[in-house]
Formats: sequence, C-alpha cells, structure tokens
Amino acid sequence: MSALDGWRKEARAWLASVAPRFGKAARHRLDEAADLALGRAYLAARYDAGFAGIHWPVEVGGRGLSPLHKLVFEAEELPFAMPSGYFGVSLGMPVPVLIRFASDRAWARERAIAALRGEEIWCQLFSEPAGGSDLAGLRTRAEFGDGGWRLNGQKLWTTWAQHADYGVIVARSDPALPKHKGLTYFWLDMRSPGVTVRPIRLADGTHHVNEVFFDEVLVPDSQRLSPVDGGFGVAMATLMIERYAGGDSAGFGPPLELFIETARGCIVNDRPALEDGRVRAAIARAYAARAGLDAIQQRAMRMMAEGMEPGPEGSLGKLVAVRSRQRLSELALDLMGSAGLAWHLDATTRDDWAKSWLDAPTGRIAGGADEMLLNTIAERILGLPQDHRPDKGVPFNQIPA
Amino acid sequence: MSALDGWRKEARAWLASVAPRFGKAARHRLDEAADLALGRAYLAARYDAGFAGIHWPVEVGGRGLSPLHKLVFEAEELPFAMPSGYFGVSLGMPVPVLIRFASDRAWARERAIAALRGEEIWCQLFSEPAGGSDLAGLRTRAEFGDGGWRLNGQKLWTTWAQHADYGVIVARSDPALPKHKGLTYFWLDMRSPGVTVRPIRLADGTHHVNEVFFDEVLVPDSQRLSPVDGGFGVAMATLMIERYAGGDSAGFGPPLELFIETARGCIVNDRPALEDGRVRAAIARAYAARAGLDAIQQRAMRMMAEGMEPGPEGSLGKLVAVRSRQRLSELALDLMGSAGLAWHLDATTRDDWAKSWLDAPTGRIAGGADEMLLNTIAERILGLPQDHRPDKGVPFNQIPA
Amino acid sequence: MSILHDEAQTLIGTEARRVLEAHTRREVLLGLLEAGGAYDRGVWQAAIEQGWTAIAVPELYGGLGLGLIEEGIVAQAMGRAPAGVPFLTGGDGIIAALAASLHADLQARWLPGLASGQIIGAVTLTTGPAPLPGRPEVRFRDGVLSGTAQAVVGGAHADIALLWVVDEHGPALAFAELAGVRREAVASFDNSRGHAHLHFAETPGVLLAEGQDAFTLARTILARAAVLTAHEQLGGAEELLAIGRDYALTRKAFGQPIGAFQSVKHRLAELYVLIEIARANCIHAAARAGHSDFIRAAAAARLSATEAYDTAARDVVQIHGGIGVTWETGLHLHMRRARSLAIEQGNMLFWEDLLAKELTGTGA
Amino acid sequence: MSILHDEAQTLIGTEARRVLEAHTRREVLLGLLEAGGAYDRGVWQAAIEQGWTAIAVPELYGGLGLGLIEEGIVAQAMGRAPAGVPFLTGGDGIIAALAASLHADLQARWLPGLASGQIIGAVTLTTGPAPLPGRPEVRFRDGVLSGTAQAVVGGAHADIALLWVVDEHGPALAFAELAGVRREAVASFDNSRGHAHLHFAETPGVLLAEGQDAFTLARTILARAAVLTAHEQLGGAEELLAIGRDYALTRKAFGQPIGAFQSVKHRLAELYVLIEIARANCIHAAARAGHSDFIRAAAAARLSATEAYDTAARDVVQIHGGIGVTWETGLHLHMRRARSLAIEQGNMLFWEDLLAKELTGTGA
Repeated sequence: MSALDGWRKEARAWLASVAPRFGKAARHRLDEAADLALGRAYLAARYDAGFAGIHWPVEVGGRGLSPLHKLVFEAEELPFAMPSGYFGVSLGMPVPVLIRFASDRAWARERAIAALRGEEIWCQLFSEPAGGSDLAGLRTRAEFGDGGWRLNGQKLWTTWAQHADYGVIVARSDPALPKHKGLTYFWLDMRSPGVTVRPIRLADGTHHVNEVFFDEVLVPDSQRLSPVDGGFGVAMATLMIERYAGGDSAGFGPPLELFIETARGCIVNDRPALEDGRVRAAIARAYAARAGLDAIQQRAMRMMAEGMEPGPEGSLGKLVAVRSRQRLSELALDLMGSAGLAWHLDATTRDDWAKSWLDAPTGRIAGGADEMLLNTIAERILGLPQDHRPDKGVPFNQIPA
Repeated sequence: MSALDGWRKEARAWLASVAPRFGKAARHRLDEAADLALGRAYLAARYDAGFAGIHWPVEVGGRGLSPLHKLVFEAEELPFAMPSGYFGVSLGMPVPVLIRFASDRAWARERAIAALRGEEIWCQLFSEPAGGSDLAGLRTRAEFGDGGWRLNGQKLWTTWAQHADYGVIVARSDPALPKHKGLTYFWLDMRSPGVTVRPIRLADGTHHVNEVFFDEVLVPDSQRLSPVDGGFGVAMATLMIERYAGGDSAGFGPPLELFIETARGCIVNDRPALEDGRVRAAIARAYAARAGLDAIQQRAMRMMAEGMEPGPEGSLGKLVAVRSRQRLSELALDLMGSAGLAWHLDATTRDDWAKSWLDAPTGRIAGGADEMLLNTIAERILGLPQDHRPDKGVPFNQIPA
Repeated sequence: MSILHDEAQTLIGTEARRVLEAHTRREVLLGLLEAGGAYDRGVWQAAIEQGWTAIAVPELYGGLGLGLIEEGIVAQAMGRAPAGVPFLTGGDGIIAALAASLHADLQARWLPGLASGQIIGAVTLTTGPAPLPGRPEVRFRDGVLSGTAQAVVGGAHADIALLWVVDEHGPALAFAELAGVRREAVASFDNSRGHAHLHFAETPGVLLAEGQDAFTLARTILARAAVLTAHEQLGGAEELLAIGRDYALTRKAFGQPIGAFQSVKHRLAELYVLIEIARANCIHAAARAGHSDFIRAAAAARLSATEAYDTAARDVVQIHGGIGVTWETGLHLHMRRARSLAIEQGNMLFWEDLLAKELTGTGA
Repeated sequence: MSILHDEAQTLIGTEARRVLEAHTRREVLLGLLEAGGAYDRGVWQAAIEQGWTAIAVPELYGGLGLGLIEEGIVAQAMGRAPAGVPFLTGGDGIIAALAASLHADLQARWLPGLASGQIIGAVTLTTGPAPLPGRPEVRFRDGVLSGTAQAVVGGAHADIALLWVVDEHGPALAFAELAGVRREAVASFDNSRGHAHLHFAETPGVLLAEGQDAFTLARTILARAAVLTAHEQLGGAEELLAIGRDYALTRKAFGQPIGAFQSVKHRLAELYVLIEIARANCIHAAARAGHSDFIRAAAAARLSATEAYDTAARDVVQIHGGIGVTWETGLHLHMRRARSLAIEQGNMLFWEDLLAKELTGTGA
C-alpha cells in the first residue's frame, strides 16, 4: 500500500497546487463556454503533470499504472470540483473503444492524447427515440455505396454532443437480419455535412444531452470499428466499460459527510435531527451501502492489479448508489424544512440536495435503467431465463412498430 | 349509525355473556379435538342468539342484515378469541357458493344452517401440487361414466380437510381443451370411498392444511355446481368471495395496540423504545395503512348497503396488511431483544409476535400470492396487458410439464 | 361520517377537474418555474369564478358555508393539474383561525374578501427549520411583530397572514396585514408556490390565541392544511398513475408494450395500492373535521398521501426512461410539486411523531 | 488489508463447506427444533476435528493463532448449513477477552480447552432487553455474581461465560465458571441455539475489566461477534439465493419456469445485490480487526448482512409459494435462523445507532 500512498500524496499535492486556477472558486459564475475553456486548460495541465490516462497503456499516451492508481486519483480529485465533467463520456467510453478496436494505431494514439489533453471531445451516439433500454432496436440506417456508408436517422440523449469533435455510432446496416445482428459500429467526425445537433433540456433545466440528426452523412469504410453487421458486440463492450467506469458509491450525489452536516443543522420535533432514530438509521444504512460498494470496487481493482478477472458484482454499483442517493436527497430536503425549498442556480449534484434530487432520476436511467440492470444480473449472473421477447429472432423490418 | 350502534351493543353484551364458556381462558390448553367440540358448541349458541349468517338471505337461514352488521359483529368478536377458526373457510367460501349455485334450494338451506350451527364443516379443494398460483393448471381428473363422475388425483393446501364433512372441488373434465376451459365444479361428501386426507405440517408446526387424494371417487352428476367444462367461472367467483371475506387490516396478526404495548416495555439505546424515531415511524405507518384499509372496507360496506357496487380497491387489503404485519412482527421481536427469542406453544398469531412472524409467509401465499394479486390489479383494474403465458389457448394435454 | 360523497360533492369534483383541465397549459407551468414569484393568474381567476375561495367562509360573510370535504375535492383536482396557484390551503387556515377567534371585527373585515378571492391569505405554521417550533422566529410584543417568517407559501402575494409567533408567555397565534412588510422572494425548485421570506419590523399585528389555546388551534389548522395538502398529493399521484399507465400501454420495447413486463405492471399496481389507501384516508379525514380523532385521521391522510405522491414521482418518471426527465415532457412539474408539498406542511418525521404521540401518549 | 483471501483461507472455506454438507441432515435440524436445549453433536464433533475451535487461540495454548478472517470463513459455511451449533461466536468472545486480559492463569487454564473444543464458552453482552445496557442485570460484588443473564446463546451447554455485569463503579466485564449455576432452558423458535437463562447466586467470578476499559473491550468483542454473525447471515442468505434460483428454474407456472417472470427475476437480482454488498462488507470488516475503524466496519457488515438474510428469508419463501411454508421443506430453518441471528448480537437499531455515533459523534 505504500506505493499507492505515495501516489495519493503526489496527487493531492498537485491538485492543491492547481486548485486556485481550476477549482470551484475559479469556476464560480462562469458561463458554459468559459468553463469549458477552463476545463480544456485543466486537462492539458493534468496531462502534463502525469495524471491523465493513468491506467491506459503507455503506447496510446497513458501512464500504464494500475486501475487502483486511477481510483485513488479520482477520489482525491473529486472534492476540488475541477471542470472535468465535459470530458467524462469522452475518456470513459469512446476513446477506450477506439484504443481497443481502431486498426490505425498511430492515429488512435494521436486521438487518445488529444482527448486526454482536452483538445478533442468524443461523444457516443447509441440511444434513439424508439429504443432507450432496447439498444438493439435502433433505427438509424447505414447504407453502403459510393465512397462509403451513408447514415440517416436520429440519435437521442447524446451527452455533450454540442461540444464533440468526434463520435462513435451504431447504425443498422441490414434491416433484414434479426435486430441484434444487422448493426455496424463506426466513428465519425461530428462536423461532417448532414450532422445536426439539437440540445435537449432536462428536468433540472440543464442542457448536457442532445438530439443528433443524420441526413445523408457520409462515413468512409475506414471508419468502421466492427465487422459489417457485427457492431452489437462492440457496443456491448462499450456499455460494459461504461458500467465499470461508473463506480461512485455516492451515486454522483453529495458525499455522506454533507448529509451529516446538513442534518447537524436541523431540528426534528424540537430535538437535534442527528439524535433522531430515523435520521441515524438513514446515515447508518447509507454508510453500510457505500462501504460495501467501495469494498467491491477496491476488491475488483486489486484483482485486476493481480491479473485476475473481477467478479460480476462490479456491475451493481450504479443500481444501489443512485437509488440510495435519490432517497437520501429527498430526506435531506425534508429535514431542511422550508430552507429545503430553495433552488441555487450555481449548485451541483455533488454539493446541493435539491440539485442532486432533481437530477437523480436521470442517473437511474442513463447508462442502463434499473430494470435493465436487474435483468442483466438475473440473466447473466444468476442464469435465469430471458424475458419473453416477441421480437427475438424476427427480421428487424418485420417487427411491428 | 344509531341502528348499527345498537347492534354493536347487543353483540358486545352477548359476547361478554358467553365469553367465560367459550373464550380464550376456556380454551387454554385444550387439545384440538376438545377445542373443536367447544367451537361447535359456540357456533350453535351464536346461531341461536341470532349472530350467524348475519348478511346471508333469510331464505337460507341467514339474518338478512347488511354486510356492515357482519363487519361490526366480527370486530367485536375478535378480541374474545372464540373457537370459530375451524369454520372460517367453510362459512367464508364453499357454503356461500352452494347458496349461490346449488339448484336444490331446500337441500342448500339445510346445509347452510348445519354449517352455521357448526354441525357440518365444508372445505375447498382447489390447489394442487403442480399449480398453486396457476389454479387453472390443475390436473385432478373428472371422467363421466356410469353413475356419475369419477375423480382421480390430488389436492394440496386444503384447510381443515381433516375435519370436513363436505368439500367443493374443481377438476379437469376435458384435457383436450385449453386449460381454463376444461374444468368442472362439484361438491362431494368427504367420507366418499376413495378420499384420503393426509395432514401437512407447516413451518410453525401446526397442522391445519392437508393433502387430499382421490382414487376413483364417485360423484353423482347431481352434485355438479357448474356447467360441464364451465367450472372456472364458479371457481373465480369463489376466490372473489375469499378475497373480500379476507378483510382484516391487521393482516390476521396482532392489533397495533399490542405493538405499542410491546414497545412500551422495550429499551432502545438506554431510552424508552417509544421515544425512538424508528419505532414511532413504524407505529405511525402501520396506523396509516390500517386506517386506510379500514376506511376502504367501511366505504365498500356502505356502498353495498346502499345497493351500489363497491370499487375494485376492496381487493388490496390482504396484499398490504399481511406484508405490513410481517415487518411489524419482525420489528417487535427485534425490539424485545433476547426475550423475543421465546416460543410459546399456546400462543396465537393474534397475540404473539413470534407466532405472527412465523406464520406471516403463509398469509402472503394463501388466497392469492402477492405476485398474483399485483397482476390482478395491473390487468383487471389498470388494464395493463397480461403476462406472456406460453400455455395460453394450448390444449391442456399438450402443455409441457 | 360522510365517507360517500353526495351528488353535490361529486359534481364539485367533476366541475373542478373540467375547469382546471381547460385552464391548465403545460407551457405556462413550465414558464412559471423560471419566473420567480409568479403564479398562474388564469387558474386563480377560474378558482375565484368557481367560488372555490368561498367554500369554507360562513354564508354570513359571503361564503358557501361548506367545509373540508368540498375543499378537499377541489384540492385534489388542483393537485392533478398540477395547478400553479398556492393560495387555497393558506386561505382555509386563515378562515378557520378567524372563525375560531372572537374577533368579529377581523371576521367582518377580511372574510368577505377571502370569500371573493380579492384577499389572499398565507399561514406560517411550518416555516423555518421545523414545523410548529417551540421557539418561533417572529416575536410579538406591544401589538407589533418583528423577525422573519421563512419561505412562506404564497408569501410573495398574500395580503394577510396567520402567524406562529412568540410573545412574553410563549408561542402564540397572531394575525397581520402584510401591506408594509418587506418580502424577499425565494428562488425555489417549485417557483409557482410563491415562497417568500416575510421580514416583519414593528409591523402591527393582532393576537388570536395564546398558551394551550394557541397550540390546540394551531394543530387543528395544521391538520386542516395537512388534509387539503393530502388531497392535492392524492390528485397528483392519480394523475401520474394515469400518465404512467397510458405510457406503459403505448410505449414498446423488445417487441411488446412495456406494460406487459411485470416490473412495470407491479410498479404501477403497487402505486395503485398506495393511492387507494391515501384516497380512503383523505376521504375519511375530511369527514372527521371537528371530531376528537381529527388529528390522527389527518396525520394518516398526510402520511399515506405523501408516500403515494413521492412514489408516483419516482416510479412514473422511471417507467418513462429518458423521455421522463426532459424539461418539455414536464413530469418534473409533478416531481417538484411532490417535494414542495412534502415539505410545506411539515415533513414526514413531524407527522409520524404527531401521530405516534396521539397513539401512544409518548412524545419523542 | 487482506481483502483477497489467500490460498490457505480459500481452502478453509472449501473444506468447511464440504465438511458441513457431509454432516448436515435436514431431519436432524428439524428434530432439534422440537428438542429443547439440544444441538447438533455430529456437527460440533466435526467442528472440533476440523480445528475450527482452535482458529483464534494463540499457538502457545494449542491454537492455530489465526484470526477473524478465518473464523469468518468458517462462520459463513456454518450459516449456509445452517448448522445446529451455536458455540463458535461465543468461543471467539471469550478467547478475545482472555487474551486481552492480564490473567495469565485464566489463559492457561481455559484457552487449551477452548482450542480443543472440550470447553464451551458463552457471552452475555446482548442478553436482556437491550445490548450492552447501562445497568446490567447481573451484579458483581466481593468476588461473587448474582442475578440472571437472560436467554444466553449456548447458555444451556456452556462451561464458562464472559459476563456483562455491574459492580460498585458501574458496568464491567467478568468471567465465571458455570458449573454451579442454575440454567433454565428457554423454549425458542430456534431451539438448537441453546438459549438459557443463567441464574447466578453467589457464584464465584473474576473481574476482567472495569470502567472505560470494560466498555471498550466489550464493544470490540461485540464487534467481533457482529462480524462472525454477519458471516453466518451471509452464508444463510447465499444458500437461500441458491435454493431460490434453482426453484425458479425448475418450477413451472403458466407454461414457463417461474424464473422467467420479472417479479421473480428482479426479486432474486435484488437479493443478489444485497448479498454482494454484505459479502464485501464482511470481507472488509474481518480484515479490519485491531484497526481504529473496526467498529464501523463491523457495524456496516452487521447491518448489510442482517438485511440480506432477512430479505432472503422473506423473498425466497415467497417465491416457493405453498411448498415454502411446509415443515418438511425446511426453508423455515433459515427463516428462524435469520431472526435469531438478527436478535442475538444486538438488534438493527443498536447497530444503526452505534454506527451513527461513530460517524457523527452524536449519541441518540
């Protein structure tokens, strides 16, 4: 553990040194463009300091360290509220897929480094209006012809597409095959002619997801990342990366310490809220759940570090953490009484209960809805039968809409 | 309300007057045979006093009063712990079905009165080993031939079959029809040759349900209560009666007052348990649920009294009440600490938390498992689609076992 | 005990739903979220025209002389909309407090205006960190009020207020005109509720009740507010169930309506169960006003309705997937309302404790 | 921090499961339920032969000198069985208490017997109405004990006990031989636990710790017991999940395995989630013995394992339908064990409070 402890100290020292330039105070009241620019500068500084691509291979610009090193850095980075959110999807899913599946290695390395430095941003074009949970039900068409593939259709819920330089996309290359079989996986330049990005506003008023329309968008065959009609496997690999990357026992909400501090200022029936059994139970239960998730993740990291395959329990983090965050946020607002009614525009899901609560449903849907995660556990881990699916094995173009 | 108040007073006075003969103290340490005999005597006295068949038609020996009168009497009767449990199924389902479907009215009246007086007991032979929730999946055969129908097969979970004089039964009269269609409904004499009753012991050690075997049991066609192959409708009517008869907001467990008394004697972290927020929440929540169920039932009774059809919400009582009782019983045992470990042989589910807790799972299964009740609500009330059922419309004898 | 609505009551409900459906537009409600301190004036005008403001005012003062049952029926329809006006519950509180007081002058001065909707009333029993605190934040001394009532519902627009204050002897109930009071609008996640801090500085006020009387009256008024709010919550939960059910029937995944999957079916069935229990408790509680068991009936209604609306907000959004969390679809209007209603009339812990106290005789 | 078991530890687990499967018979366990004050002597003999009683005893006294991790691995297998012997947790408590004490004579006198299984130990920290009460029911004065320790786990069979007592200065930890003590067996819903009231009357005893030392040591021993019990609960929950899964794959309704219905699938998946969280907390807590965060790790393990086993008992019985509640099928063995383990080492409220105190610094 001493090597990791050294790493932790190094990270903490560097983060503290740059916090005045990039941290929460520096970001206060910046508009999105200025904040994004600050974020790009932060990523460049992080790369130069050696804290980027921590567990990626050295060949693609990474540091080649263990996943534990990455975990430690992220835990240290979190409280500073650095402007790194714009790059989360980019570095979490599309770029790792590129590293894994792109045949032009030199080009992949170039992209990876540009993404690590915040110079380029990638988005992931998966979900569609007709199928959120049902990824394989997508309808965007990819037709092969002169000069490559022509894409037509519409994607939905694409995070940060408005800032993306590139995207990875799954499209239907053969509608006469059953729905999982006729899909192909590409990367594309988001500035290609025919690509239109339209922001979607979410319940909390923010604009980080988008609709993306494709109108005769030309994609050369060299940008194909899967075999023709073999894109579903690559897409599933991406989602698996997403599920493991999504480890945060606070469910992307505030830390438990904030709940305790909030409760410390509250009164329940003329007594301190922290003395109330219900509040104490909520704290103890949340701690037990988070400690369990943290232990699962540490065990997985340690197994990976020792060259073992981590257990399937790594996939349950989001399911537990976001639901727990949703309830805890509701309770925090209730405890605050009329002070809980306030809405702070500047707040984040990490430091504000109202913001955390209003955004929590998004967390329960994005990256696999609760119901899909439960089905996955039941079918893949416990070996229970698949649900009845009337569309199974039916050619896609014969499934009733 | 004053008529009902008068009725309540009358009931209370009569119950108090016979309590020394039949109540909890009189039953103390009786074996089952003696307790059953006492029960029969109690039912005769109850009939003679005019408190039997309260809402049944006068023509079949009832009092012809409103369902509210019945409800009031039962609420008054409950705390006395009279030995009436042996007759609950008998008077709750089979005899009302008889009253409704038997063509020989004089005979039905004779049976009804004998049942009300505790002289005869009826059981209900529905469930089978192969299908608990799936009633229509039953396999007991009824074949028509010389002298009537011949029954072969096995029933399961038949309450008090060991004491029953008669039973109502559903059997498969045509296995070539889809499973809901080939069933016929009969009554039979439980002492018919070929009927064997074998008790089943439940988790709490009690013996009130049975397996019943049928080996070439002859049932004359005059004992048929449904059209040939039309028994499913009659069976469903029986179950509906069962569901409405099952109204008890305590879920057949102890009253909330007992929980409060139990908690009053307990300590949580060196303070009285009743001051603890978790205990207070449990009390308040249980009260709110029970008050809601009581209000639903009162409203239904009142609507029936005014000639209106009560709403479908009458069917949710058991679902809520038994689950709530299960949790409350667990909490009571936990609160009692090491005193909660004790097992009192003489105790009942109404007055003892260990007994109530150990028996609660039976309550969540008997008379429609939680999952079936939820499906019924979703499909019949909310109009949601039926589950996928591979056996739908398939001839029964072609469904894989 | 009227647990079956009579014809007139049923008609009030049908009318209220019709009127509110006609006057409610989602774009307006979404717009209100971003306009601090505004409310839905069209709906408020309709409420006045329908006579909803007059329901509980005695006939002597131009009211209809009806009670909590009829107000509850309207509140349920308001919750269903969900309406962008927060005034009826506060109005009921002031009407009840004035009616219970011996101040005939105040009654004559204000009840007609409350009945006609010209006057808007607010109540401060549950503002600040906890409901009905032992040490209220507004002081009453020598006929004037000072101090701040925090985040008062409707406070941005109210003309008069019923206040939970402290005088020389302890907590008390006071009445005040708000004309000269500084109001500080609170940016809220449910802006149409008109939340505002009311800063009192030597503001003239009238004492309505002191000591045990004040506690008893405050509890009764709070219980009335809880029953009305429970009806609003019930209406909101019902509407969400209807939306969720319709979506489950039309949205397809994996080749069938998502309503054919048991996870969706059972979620909606459980929600139906919670709603029916809340409904039964609401109907019962509204009919128990004035009886000795009113507090416990109100608490039961409040607890079960909060659970129903909270669950509906969580689960119906969840059933919708991504479309459920967009601004335009507007399910978050109900989600926000579920939370503001959960907070405004005293949180769950408060009502659990109040009910437990009633049932066990033991305080926390 | 050993959160990955090494080869030796993995082997202990595999062996323990093998041995317990070979020695556990459902008929025996069912019979024990009706035989007050009996336990599964075959399994106890196997435990002794396997050296499980010796795990935590220092090598100096004939033990293996191992620790909570290895004991936890065995406890998990015992929970899975579920074994009809309740002695290992109490044994660990006495071993830890004697090892922490300065009484070399007591160590030499009792540790070899505990290691060899000839001596059975019991602990009374959680007997009576609440765990670790401020006023224990057994008094220590002038070298003798009097009063009753209620429903002590294994009390019907134990040779020695660690006792939570009160002396002139307050609560303290004492040690006593039980040879002369009157035992009153408690008829319990989980009879093989050997619950008995121990009636002390001028029974000689030895004081092990007083004052703050006694509290600290008692909490540590209780935390060890919580970790071991959590492992037992984890094992029980795992076994129930396996049973439930198998049943869901074989039992058919409506023409398909019931495991194809989402209500069953999701119930089992949720149970898997609870179990994995409990497992992670158990493994972590066992490795934290002796560290400053041991109490909170133990509490987290205890809370999550209790939830997992309770949920398993409820849900796996439910999935089975009628067959799940019969005597012969024996699922109630786990149901009973879930409840007795939930009670024996301090209830949920106790552990929630202890953990909350650790995290917030505030007592209840």
